Amino acid sequence: MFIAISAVILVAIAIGLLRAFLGPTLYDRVLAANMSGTLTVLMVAVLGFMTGRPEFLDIALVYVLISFVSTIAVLRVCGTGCGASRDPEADSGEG
Amino acid sequence: METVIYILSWIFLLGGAIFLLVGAIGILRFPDFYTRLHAVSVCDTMGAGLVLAGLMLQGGFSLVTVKLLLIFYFMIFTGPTAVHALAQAALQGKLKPVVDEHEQQ
Amino acid sequence: MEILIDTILLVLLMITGFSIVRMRSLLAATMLTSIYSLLSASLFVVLDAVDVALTEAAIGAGISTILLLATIALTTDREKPPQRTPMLPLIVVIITGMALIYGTLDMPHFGNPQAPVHLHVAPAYLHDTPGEIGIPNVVTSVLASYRGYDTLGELAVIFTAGAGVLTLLGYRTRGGNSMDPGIRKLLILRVIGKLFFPLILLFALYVQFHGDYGPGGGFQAGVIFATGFILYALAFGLGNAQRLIPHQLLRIMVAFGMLLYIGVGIESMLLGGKFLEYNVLADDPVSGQHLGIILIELGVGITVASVMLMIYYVFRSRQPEGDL
Amino acid sequence: MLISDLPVLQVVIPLAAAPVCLLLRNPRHAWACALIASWLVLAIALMLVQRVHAVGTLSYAIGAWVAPWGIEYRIDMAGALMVLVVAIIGALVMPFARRSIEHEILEKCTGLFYTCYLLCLCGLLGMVVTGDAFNLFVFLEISSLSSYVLISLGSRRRALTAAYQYLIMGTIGATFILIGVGLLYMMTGTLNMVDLSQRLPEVANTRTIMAAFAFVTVGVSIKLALFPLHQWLPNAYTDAPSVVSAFIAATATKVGVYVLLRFFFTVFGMQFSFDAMHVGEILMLLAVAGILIASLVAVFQDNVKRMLAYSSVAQIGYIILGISMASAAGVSAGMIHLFNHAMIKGALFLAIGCIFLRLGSAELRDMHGLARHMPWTMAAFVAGGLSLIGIPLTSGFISKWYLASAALSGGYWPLVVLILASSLIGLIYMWRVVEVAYFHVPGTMMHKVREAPAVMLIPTWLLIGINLYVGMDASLITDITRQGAEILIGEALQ
Repeated sequence: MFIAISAVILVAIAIGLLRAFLGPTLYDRVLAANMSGTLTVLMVAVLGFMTGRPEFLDIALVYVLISFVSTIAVLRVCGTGCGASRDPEADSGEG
Repeated sequence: METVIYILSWIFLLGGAIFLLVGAIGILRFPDFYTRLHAVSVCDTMGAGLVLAGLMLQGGFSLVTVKLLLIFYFMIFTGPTAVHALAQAALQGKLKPVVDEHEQQ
Repeated sequence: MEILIDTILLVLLMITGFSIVRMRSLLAATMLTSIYSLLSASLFVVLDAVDVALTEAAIGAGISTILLLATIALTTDREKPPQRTPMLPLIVVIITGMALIYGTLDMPHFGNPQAPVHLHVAPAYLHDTPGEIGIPNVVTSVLASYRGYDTLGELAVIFTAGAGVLTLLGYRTRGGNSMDPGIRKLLILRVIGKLFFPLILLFALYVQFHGDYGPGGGFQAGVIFATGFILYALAFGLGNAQRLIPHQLLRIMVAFGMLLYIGVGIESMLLGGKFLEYNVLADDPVSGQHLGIILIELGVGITVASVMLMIYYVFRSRQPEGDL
Repeated sequence: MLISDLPVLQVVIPLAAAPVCLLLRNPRHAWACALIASWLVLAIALMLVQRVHAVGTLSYAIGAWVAPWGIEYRIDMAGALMVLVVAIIGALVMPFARRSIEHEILEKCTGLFYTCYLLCLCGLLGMVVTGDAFNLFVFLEISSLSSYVLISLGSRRRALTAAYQYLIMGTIGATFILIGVGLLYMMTGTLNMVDLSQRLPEVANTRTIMAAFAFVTVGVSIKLALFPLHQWLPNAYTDAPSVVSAFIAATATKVGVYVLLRFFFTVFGMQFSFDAMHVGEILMLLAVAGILIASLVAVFQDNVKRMLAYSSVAQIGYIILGISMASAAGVSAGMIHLFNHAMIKGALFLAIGCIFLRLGSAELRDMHGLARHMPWTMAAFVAGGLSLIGIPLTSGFISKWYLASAALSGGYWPLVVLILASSLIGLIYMWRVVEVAYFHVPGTMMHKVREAPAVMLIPTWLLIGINLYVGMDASLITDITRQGAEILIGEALQ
């Protein structure tokens, strides 16, 4: 059963990745990264139960805190300054 | 009683998984950034909450559950804050929402 | 079944890697790098390498993303298109890749208990740690005691990086604006920042001192500490963060952590042991080991935290506008 | 604490002095701290050589964990010689550094400069004395990172590009070494070099070990600037501050060569490296190409530092040539040249440092008639140049003599011709400097130029003195290298 749950989470991560690749704006990518962070936290928690090693939860805790700070960092360091308001086409990444 | 908790935990876990999947599909299919924010919120709140609740039931009364609670507690603060900050930055960055043509008139 | 998850994660990693290469927008590439570390950290979890996963999570997804962003903020976020097709690097990469694959052909199979790695040094570590070091986490006992000198070397690498950044970029003191207008708008962020700042520090302390029992230790704790202060700087402005921890103090702490580590080594020499022989630090060897490990982990934590924060300060202090 | 702890103190003293330097606000104090540390290192190095001579190979288990469980420091005669090379250069460069650095580097960076210098010294020493493959990588990282910073401090902006180039190449090299060490660990389960050498023969025929060998060899070759991988070196040496050029040119590549020796002979064993992998032939080919091409390129350089840098690539070719013969005589000749070349290049770059202090340039066109205004500096340069060419009574002659005789006894007589020919090329590029400095009429700007201060001349001349001493009485150095080579080859034969 845990396998099924982690498979679902993996699929969700994959979809999130797809959004991160597609963009089109930076915000979409940040959003996708943020969601992948959340999903990874859940994934690690589920995996901890699956393998019977609940100390994995420490890692999940680190993730929650760290990925929050890095999301904020994106927005505060680069959010309004560089390249955020760019034309969606130019930012699509497939240059 | 144990069986009830057990079944309940799996219902929570499955429910959470469904919400996660729905959120993921949403972030892929929704037309623009502002609508996608909603999809992520589904993951962050219901999805994560249910999965964590399911795990908590599995863990019983132990340090594990405390840690899961902590994770949940952090998530319900960080998720919305991050999304809020993101939306605000997008607004400041002059990202226009996609609006229905009828309303524009 | 775990093999399946491994494979999916590896495939996702590969796709992410390729798209990082394809990206022209450096900000987007940075976001993908962050996802990349999240994925690889999950992979480490599946592979049961908990300490590595914790490190990857703290460093890859956290501090290195932040430092990359700070770099981008100072420079530009567009990669210049290459002038010509980079044939030579491509060939080098292909040859390297082929050599790596060639090297794997005779490797022992994944998870094979008869692999040499599991037969020589590692079993001794597993077997002797309870008696000689007396702590449950063998990873920590290897890193901090059996191969503690390598850890000192790694700390010196980080110290060198900090000194290097300081030398090259220099530190600029900024005018005393307490809070720029951009921050005033982020009320929610400030409230959450205030709430989370102590929690992150608390958690860093937990990781620091729990390293003997579970995943963690000085490196990870140091990075989490630094992340906490960076959150503070993000929410309340660089000026306020520098009022909390001045640059001068950081400089002293960077040196102090290193000296603490080396000092433990010298002290054990003065007490008649070898360099970094913690056994002589207390009356009985095991508590000597405990004391030694706690002290050197503290040294590691202090230096890593202050180097990371110092690098962040140095980068951000060069930012032209007041928007910090 | 003292005598038995020397091997580790050697490395720990500069490592501990580095953070102290960071704390000192006054650049003078930082300089004093670095000076004391590097002189202590020299004292320890001399004691180590003496001890190794007396009792044979030293082994020091750090943390009292016996190898292979812990990290071992291991110093044999070859290692002791390398320690001595690094320590001599380190100790002589420091008194020189103060004036030169005050002139070339911004004042606010001076204290940090000494921090990075100490770290680089520590890294290089650590690479030499360690008996552990992973520990070697760690110290390689310390020395590389700090040398990138040191190079980038050069007064011209181009120094940044040079350092960046070096950083990219160096990182690739370090990664390759790490991959190689990882593969070795994968197949043997150990990281200790002696232990590796005992466990490798069992698995020597696997493709994994061959890949490991290739990765380590290429990685180290980048670090030591073997001929086609030397691109980073000329820019780095040219644009770095003078002191850094002298220090790094004399030590970093030499330590790289020593690491290569360690891996070939101690870890993989001569049989595997030279018979199974045929690395001798490849190295010889590259060495010959490097000697010829780099010497020729050096002739056409107008910047003296760049000229010396290309000459370094050629000289590394000589060292590798000796090693590639895979005989005791060859390896010993290579090590003699390693020592001599470190001293020569150190002296030459220090002389250029003196010139740079007074002229603010190392371009040939600015040096017209320089010898009249800076006689001692130019005399040192000429003496070093003669040694580089290999005129009798200089150390360069000794190393070429041994190299040629090793080639003859190995049956490689065309190599003797090559050595002679490249010495002639060396004569040409050295002559260009001599001609300009001695026989051209001084320019109008020359009147202001004075002789370099004594604190800078004395270290330069001390190095020249070592050269001349070795040229006249080489028995000490040949004795040491013979012992060193015998240990290396002997270990390989077991």
